[in-house]
Amino acid sequence: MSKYQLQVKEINKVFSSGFLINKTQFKAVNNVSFNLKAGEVIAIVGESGSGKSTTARMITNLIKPTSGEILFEGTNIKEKKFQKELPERFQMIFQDPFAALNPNHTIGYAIGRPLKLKNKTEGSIREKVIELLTLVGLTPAEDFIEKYPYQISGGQKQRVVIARVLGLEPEIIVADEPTSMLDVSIGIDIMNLLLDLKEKRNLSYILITHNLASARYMADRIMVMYAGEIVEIGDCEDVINSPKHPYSKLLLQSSPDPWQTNDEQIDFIEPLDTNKLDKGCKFQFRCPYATEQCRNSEISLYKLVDEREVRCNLYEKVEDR
Amino acid sequence: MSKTKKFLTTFWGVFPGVKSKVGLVILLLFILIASLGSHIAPYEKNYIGFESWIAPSTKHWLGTDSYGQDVLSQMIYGTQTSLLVGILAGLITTIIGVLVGLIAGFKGGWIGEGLMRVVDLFLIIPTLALMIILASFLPSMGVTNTILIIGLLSWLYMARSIRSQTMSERESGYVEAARMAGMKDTEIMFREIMPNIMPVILANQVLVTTQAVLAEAGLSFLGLGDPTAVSWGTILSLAHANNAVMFNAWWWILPPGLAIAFLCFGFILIGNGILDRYQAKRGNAAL
Amino acid sequence: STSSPTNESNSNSDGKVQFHLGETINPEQVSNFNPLLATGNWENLFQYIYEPLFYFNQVEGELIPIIATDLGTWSEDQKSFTITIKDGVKWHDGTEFSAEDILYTFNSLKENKALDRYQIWGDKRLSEVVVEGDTVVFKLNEKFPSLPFYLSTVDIVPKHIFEKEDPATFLNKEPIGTGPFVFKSVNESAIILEKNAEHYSTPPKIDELVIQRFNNASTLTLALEKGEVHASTGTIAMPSIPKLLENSANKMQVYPGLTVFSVIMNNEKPGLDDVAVRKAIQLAIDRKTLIEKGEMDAVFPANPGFLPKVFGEMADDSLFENSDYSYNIEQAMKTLEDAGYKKNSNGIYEKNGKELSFVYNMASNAPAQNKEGTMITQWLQEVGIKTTVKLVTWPELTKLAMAGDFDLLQNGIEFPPDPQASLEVFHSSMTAPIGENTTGLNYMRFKDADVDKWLDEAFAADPDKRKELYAKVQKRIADLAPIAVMYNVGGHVPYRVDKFTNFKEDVPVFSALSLSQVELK
Amino acid sequence: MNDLLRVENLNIQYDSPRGKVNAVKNISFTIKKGEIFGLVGESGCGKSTTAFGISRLLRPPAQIAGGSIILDGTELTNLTDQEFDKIRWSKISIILQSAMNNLNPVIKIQDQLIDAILAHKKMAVKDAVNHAKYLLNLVDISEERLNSFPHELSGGMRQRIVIAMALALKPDLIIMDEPTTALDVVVQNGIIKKILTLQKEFGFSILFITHDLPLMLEICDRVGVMYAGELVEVMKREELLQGARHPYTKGLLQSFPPLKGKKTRLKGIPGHPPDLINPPKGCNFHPRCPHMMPHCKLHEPEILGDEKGLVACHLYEGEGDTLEQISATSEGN
Amino acid sequence: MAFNLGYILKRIGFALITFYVAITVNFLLPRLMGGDPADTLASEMALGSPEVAEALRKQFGLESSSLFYQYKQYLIQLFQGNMGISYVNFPAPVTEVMINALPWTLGTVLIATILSYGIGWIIGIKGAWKSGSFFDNSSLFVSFFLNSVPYFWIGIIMIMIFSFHLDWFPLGKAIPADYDSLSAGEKVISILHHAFLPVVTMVIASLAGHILVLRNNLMRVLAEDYMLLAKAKGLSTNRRKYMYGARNALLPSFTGLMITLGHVIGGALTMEIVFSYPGIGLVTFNAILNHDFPLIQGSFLIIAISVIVANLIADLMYPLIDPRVALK
Ligand SMILES: Nc1ncnc2c1ncn2[C@@H]1O[C@H](COP(=O)(O)OP(=O)(O)OP(=O)(O)O)[C@@H](O)[C@H]1O
Ligand SMILES: Nc1ncnc2c1ncn2[C@@H]1O[C@H](COP(=O)(O)OP(=O)(O)OP(=O)(O)O)[C@@H](O)[C@H]1O
Ligand SMILES: [Mg+2]
Ligand SMILES: [Mg+2]
Repeated sequence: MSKYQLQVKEINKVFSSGFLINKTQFKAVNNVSFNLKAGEVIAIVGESGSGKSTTARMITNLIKPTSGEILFEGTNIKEKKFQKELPERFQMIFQDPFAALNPNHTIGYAIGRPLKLKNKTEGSIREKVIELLTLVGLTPAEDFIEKYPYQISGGQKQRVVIARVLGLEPEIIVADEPTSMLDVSIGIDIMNLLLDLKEKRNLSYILITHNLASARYMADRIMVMYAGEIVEIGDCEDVINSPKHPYSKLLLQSSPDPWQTNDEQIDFIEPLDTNKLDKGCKFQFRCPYATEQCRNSEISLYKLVDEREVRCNLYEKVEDR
Repeated sequence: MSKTKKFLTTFWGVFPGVKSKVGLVILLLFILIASLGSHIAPYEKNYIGFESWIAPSTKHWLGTDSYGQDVLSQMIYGTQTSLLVGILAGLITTIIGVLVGLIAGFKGGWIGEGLMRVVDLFLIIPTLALMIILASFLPSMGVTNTILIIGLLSWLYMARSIRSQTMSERESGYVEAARMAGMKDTEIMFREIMPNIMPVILANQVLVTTQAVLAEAGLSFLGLGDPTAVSWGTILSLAHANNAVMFNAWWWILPPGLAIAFLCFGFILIGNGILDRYQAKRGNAAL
Repeated sequence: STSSPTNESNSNSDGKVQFHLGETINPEQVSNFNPLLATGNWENLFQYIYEPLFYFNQVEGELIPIIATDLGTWSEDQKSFTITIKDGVKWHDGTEFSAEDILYTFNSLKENKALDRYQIWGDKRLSEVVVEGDTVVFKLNEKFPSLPFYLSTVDIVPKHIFEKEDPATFLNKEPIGTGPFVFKSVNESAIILEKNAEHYSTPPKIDELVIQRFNNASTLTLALEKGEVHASTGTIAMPSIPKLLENSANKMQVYPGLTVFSVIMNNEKPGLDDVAVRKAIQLAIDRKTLIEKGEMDAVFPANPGFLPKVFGEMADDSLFENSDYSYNIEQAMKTLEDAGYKKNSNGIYEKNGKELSFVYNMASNAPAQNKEGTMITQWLQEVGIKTTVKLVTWPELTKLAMAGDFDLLQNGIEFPPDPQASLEVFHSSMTAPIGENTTGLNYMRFKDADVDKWLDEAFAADPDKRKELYAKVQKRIADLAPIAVMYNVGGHVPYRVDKFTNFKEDVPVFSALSLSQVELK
Repeated sequence: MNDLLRVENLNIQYDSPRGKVNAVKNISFTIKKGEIFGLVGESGCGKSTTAFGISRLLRPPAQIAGGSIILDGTELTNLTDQEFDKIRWSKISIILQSAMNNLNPVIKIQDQLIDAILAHKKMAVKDAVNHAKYLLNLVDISEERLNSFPHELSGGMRQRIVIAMALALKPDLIIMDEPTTALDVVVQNGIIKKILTLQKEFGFSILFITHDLPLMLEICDRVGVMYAGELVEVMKREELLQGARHPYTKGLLQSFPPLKGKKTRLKGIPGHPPDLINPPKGCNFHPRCPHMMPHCKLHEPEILGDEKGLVACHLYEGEGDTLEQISATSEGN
Repeated sequence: MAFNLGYILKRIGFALITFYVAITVNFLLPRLMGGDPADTLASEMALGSPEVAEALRKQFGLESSSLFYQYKQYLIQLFQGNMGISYVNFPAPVTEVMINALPWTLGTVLIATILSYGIGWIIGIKGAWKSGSFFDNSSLFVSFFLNSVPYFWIGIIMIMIFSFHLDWFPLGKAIPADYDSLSAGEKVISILHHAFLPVVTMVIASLAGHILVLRNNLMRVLAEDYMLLAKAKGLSTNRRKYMYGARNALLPSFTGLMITLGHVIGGALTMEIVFSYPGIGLVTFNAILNHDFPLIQGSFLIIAISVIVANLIADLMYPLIDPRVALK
């Protein structure tokens, strides 16, 4: 057995749109590989459209990768027999708790229905629902069972979503910006809840966020994506304290930080109209360090130290060392 | 007892706002007339024994027509046919529209896109023209024919509207959550998505019913309906063919037109009321 | 009303006297001015421009010579028929008319079977047409006394124009005829004809004949009521007749015609193959009420023996008012009971466990027909015969009739202006088994050896003999009731006498013979 | 007196089917010339309503229920619509929430820019176009973009154009209602930098509304914190960085994980904001307040001010002056 | 704006496919229904003579052959503008009948559509701008009602009032009987005089749809932030209403326009019967009565083509109204 709970190997996703006449293809995710240990939290950060959600969806099998494989404890999740138990391995928490609950079903149904699909008997379902609601701090749980989503607040909805997800007893939870739609004070509640649950149940999280600070708050490791590629991956504190990839630097320097001024200020070039690139580094046009080499050759991930990789020519020599 | 009461309250609640309640009252009135039919009609169906062209009087509230039939009685029997055609054709349309719309919207991809292209194609061709050509080629089957033709040809617009709603619902978290929970596609479509777009479906159904009532009138007027089955359309068609204008027989011309108008008006009010609330809740356009 | 330039106009801007005649022809139909191809209503209109040898006057049931000087002469052996053409007949383009034109016309029918709708040519019919100067000789294969009637169905066309074209497809956009009116123009609303001042016998008194085209009878009736047209060729909305006649300016000419509306029974269908059942149906039809309610008394009751009054004394008068063949519910029920039928719990007669239940076909989109059908089915119900009404379009109705795919079928039967042809409807050679199209109009699938024999005998017989044989046939038909007749539709021609006068009322008022006489008051 | 905008006891209500919503209750604050004033608070606390109230953009169910708004000495609430139209854009301009919806999708950038100019100044179209070019230059966008339609530009560019538009008539006050929420942090950062540069150059005042407290603390001179329709605390940026006084503001600060420093568990603010139709008795915040005292349930705290700023909390009662006193002193300045 | 060839080609392609589908439907429908209507007609016209029937059948081009062969023939003939021969008006070609009828229908439908669109636009904008006002509510109410009324009924009422009783307009038809003897000016006046009631009927009947669509769209647009910003900019009411608001509302209603065009043509069919207006509707009606299948098919095709062409024109005009479309 592998030492990793989850291994993502070179997954790609190409979206094709249009119909016959104006067919276009778009590479949303490009050769993404990473591993996740049991009980670990990895944060994916990156600019909008960089493929974070797409990666998350491929991992949770909502969409199929164009190529590459995803192994759970060594088994490819594509395998038939694995498909059935998938809900019990991976679950996802979505950005928008307002949409994540069907307004037509009660909270009890929302949590209970997946349990039923998991073959629980009717009697135990209610108990289980109450247990779950209590677990996520919605007390008294009985009050909530009969409520409809519109009768509870956004934060409570997100808790219900988490309760539903937990009911399936997954081992890995992918959370796609779980707090971005919520008020900050409620968002931090949810993050705390997630952290607590992780301790209690030894869950692993893949957390997607825009916000470096939240990533740091939650995650052990951080993975920075740019234009469908991983540009930097490593220990959370390390990456935030000393980002290596120019994009990571830009990200850090753009994050509001009123208490501590960033020392290094680099002038990055504003994003241009989305150019289709077929060669070289995806960040080349915005990078102040870009060289001829960056424009022409493919850049691979270079390992800096253990578990710290970066996709930038500046660090090529480091690997040589 | 309380159960029926509860049902009634929920039923009443399905029709939000003054508009749709007024519409509901109109509709119920017509349904009442249709279901009482022979009990309230003063004379027998198709009875032709009276003087022709009698103006409204206490004996004949709506006068008689050129054949010496009591117009009021004919109107009451006509209500049955018109309602039947409208409601059944509307139902067929709705079932097809919802199925196609849901599947196209939910499955997306090739199936959805393909289905919708076909719908787009046929949407351009005027429905009435298609109905005419079908009705004239089909062997006569009476009212069934009319219902089938209208029902089978009117679902295009509805399918599109349902599809676009489904597509936006499909993107909703709850659908993905349902998938993640291991629900089957059919369950997601019918248990998760459908209840959410129910107002759109209802509103659409109400509107297609209106269209069906009008289409029946149009087809009957064109002579493609079933003249033995008394309907508002056939009454109008007869009034026109028999020169009611020349006889100043407004009592023969106005009632069927007004009945059609009021029934449809009622339906439109209901549909609009439902949509209003739906839009107020979602802030998007459903139709 | 002064708003429309045409309203109430009896003269146009140039002071020409215009007579407005209403007709229901579809706007698209004016694309064809070839009389040989004429179909439907359009037929009526050719008589103003074109002329036949004889005109069949439906009012009197007689032939009137038009191009022919008289009613022609038969040879000894009755196998050749000679007519002479009048002097001074001229085509509208000035070309001299000649017997060659007649020859050409009839030969066109011979060469184009599709044009010979009444089958003038054939084994038992015409074999050759020979022209000598002003005379035309029609030579027959066998005796065929009805020939003059058949000749009246053919308008003579100009050889010098038609011979350049295929007469079977020629649209003849600018018709040239010999008639009292000359084609002037046509548009979506009207066909305008001018008077042919040089007409050899009946130069019209009015300057222009404006044939206004109406899409439907009801608009035409409205126009009549408003005085926008001065007469109609016939089609008007029946229910409007009483209203129309309230105005003393309006008059109505009614005459029997060549169409018999009936409930056609399929004599081969189980149940209907029993004469008792057919008789019961015949007795269940109240022709008087039907005519009063459905047709506003503007038609004639039909002869239970089928031959319409048009044919004068040939039609057996005694049958018309005979109570044996008239509405009598009790009698109808008795007939059935005598034949062993019993009423079942639903009040329907049955025998051997079989209910008398029939499909009743009628045309959709025919308000009056539908009303009448409703009446008839109600009467049948009263008697104890169940019917299921099925509505089909007119053409489909004909199709069902021809194929025998019906039980009861309400429709008109129209035949050539010849008593022989009219009765031959019942000849067994005119029918075919169910499933095959009939060769003639015997949709009833009626077969009676006597009737066949009498008709064959009458084919070549002299008038007196014919009358006798026809009486036999009619009686047999009335007795065996292969068909339940309703009424004869000929003409119900409304016309206004407030502006124009001198209508000729012993012919159809709208006919060329009448309209060429009409003059402004 | 260097107060540009003075809002006093502003009340705004919405009529809703369930009853009146007091979306803004007795709010008073001032914005000095050249100052960036921030309004922060949870969703639904009335920030946008305040902004719309000041710029008179409230739509029917909403109405000003009292209070005064004084811009540069002019009382705005008394002006007729025509008079106010003159002030629009020339004195107060506004930037709304997301870049996507600020620009009309079917009108060229150029026309949308010169529209604002021509509506207020008699000027040849050519001059207006020139001015538009100048404005685009200010926000680092090339002039060719004048002929573009909004959909042809990226979100960041659009937002810059909106900023350029807001500057068109050199207003004294620009209201920015969450101008960067829908944007990526990197783009947001660029926009904020631009705003700051332009503000330095032209010296206009900004009423900046956002959820994002750290962002606000980076750019605003003074920050007002709203809770459930009320202004609960106003503080200078430097003071706030040292720590807030009002328990709600403290809670807010506790809700943002820091980028640097020790990782500790943050507490956030438990519970959720009250229903504005039936607000709790006493202090609005008391159900969520960790320092709740018995009389907080009964009495509404008054907003009091001292050298650090204003705060409305029973904990600080007696420490500061009432508003009247403050305005009296500031008048004296 | 960028002239987008791809977009244009796509739209034309779509129109062509639609056209192809329409003609194929037209070919298949009667054949799928079974039976040979021409057969009946031939037999009927032949008055029972099989020889005559055979001769007629030949003329109708009904010699039996494979479906595919028929389809090929059908397509070839169609390309030559040959839609077959009308049975009833035998031997007049369907094309000729159609060409005579089309201008009347197109003329009235187009005028009516433009008028009702324009009027609907004005009322819709006015209603949406002052939504909830008396004007808005009453226009909504009337619209709902008008939407519920069959065209032909309005037509009958019109005739009853304005032609029969008041005698202001003719009872029907498109031109007076003595049209050919009129001067050019009189001709125009008489055409307008005859078309007035039909057009007004169509306008009344189709008005409601436009009002509702425009009002809804505009309401949606009015809720957009850019409308608020336009107000904040101090723009004049008219500029906001028309330049900023109505223009945005136009596009979706433009789509609606095309859909209603289909409805209007459908309505025109019944309306023409009431007014005896010699357009496609009347031809179709008569064709139905007489089971003149080639003619029914021809009119279906003509209607379909008209709507397809109108749609194409609208599609091609889209980018002028909404620049976003061209890029999609
Ligand atoms: N179903 C789809 N079809 C086509 N393109 C898609 C689809 N889903 C995503 N994309 C495209 O793929 C790219 C990556 O999308 P993704 O949602 O993964 O980005 P993201 O990093 O999650 O962005 P955000 O931070 O805005 O959520 C985007 O450019 C998006 O437009
Ligand atoms: N049309 C309306 N009818 C009734 N209440 C309304 C209406 N619009 C807004 N409100 C209420 O007014 C309050 C203030 O809304 P406002 O938009 O000012 O909040 P906000 O602080 O800007 O919130 P956000 O951060 O979400 O933009 C909210 O509680 C909201 O529920
Ligand atoms: Mg995402
Ligand atoms: Mg806001």
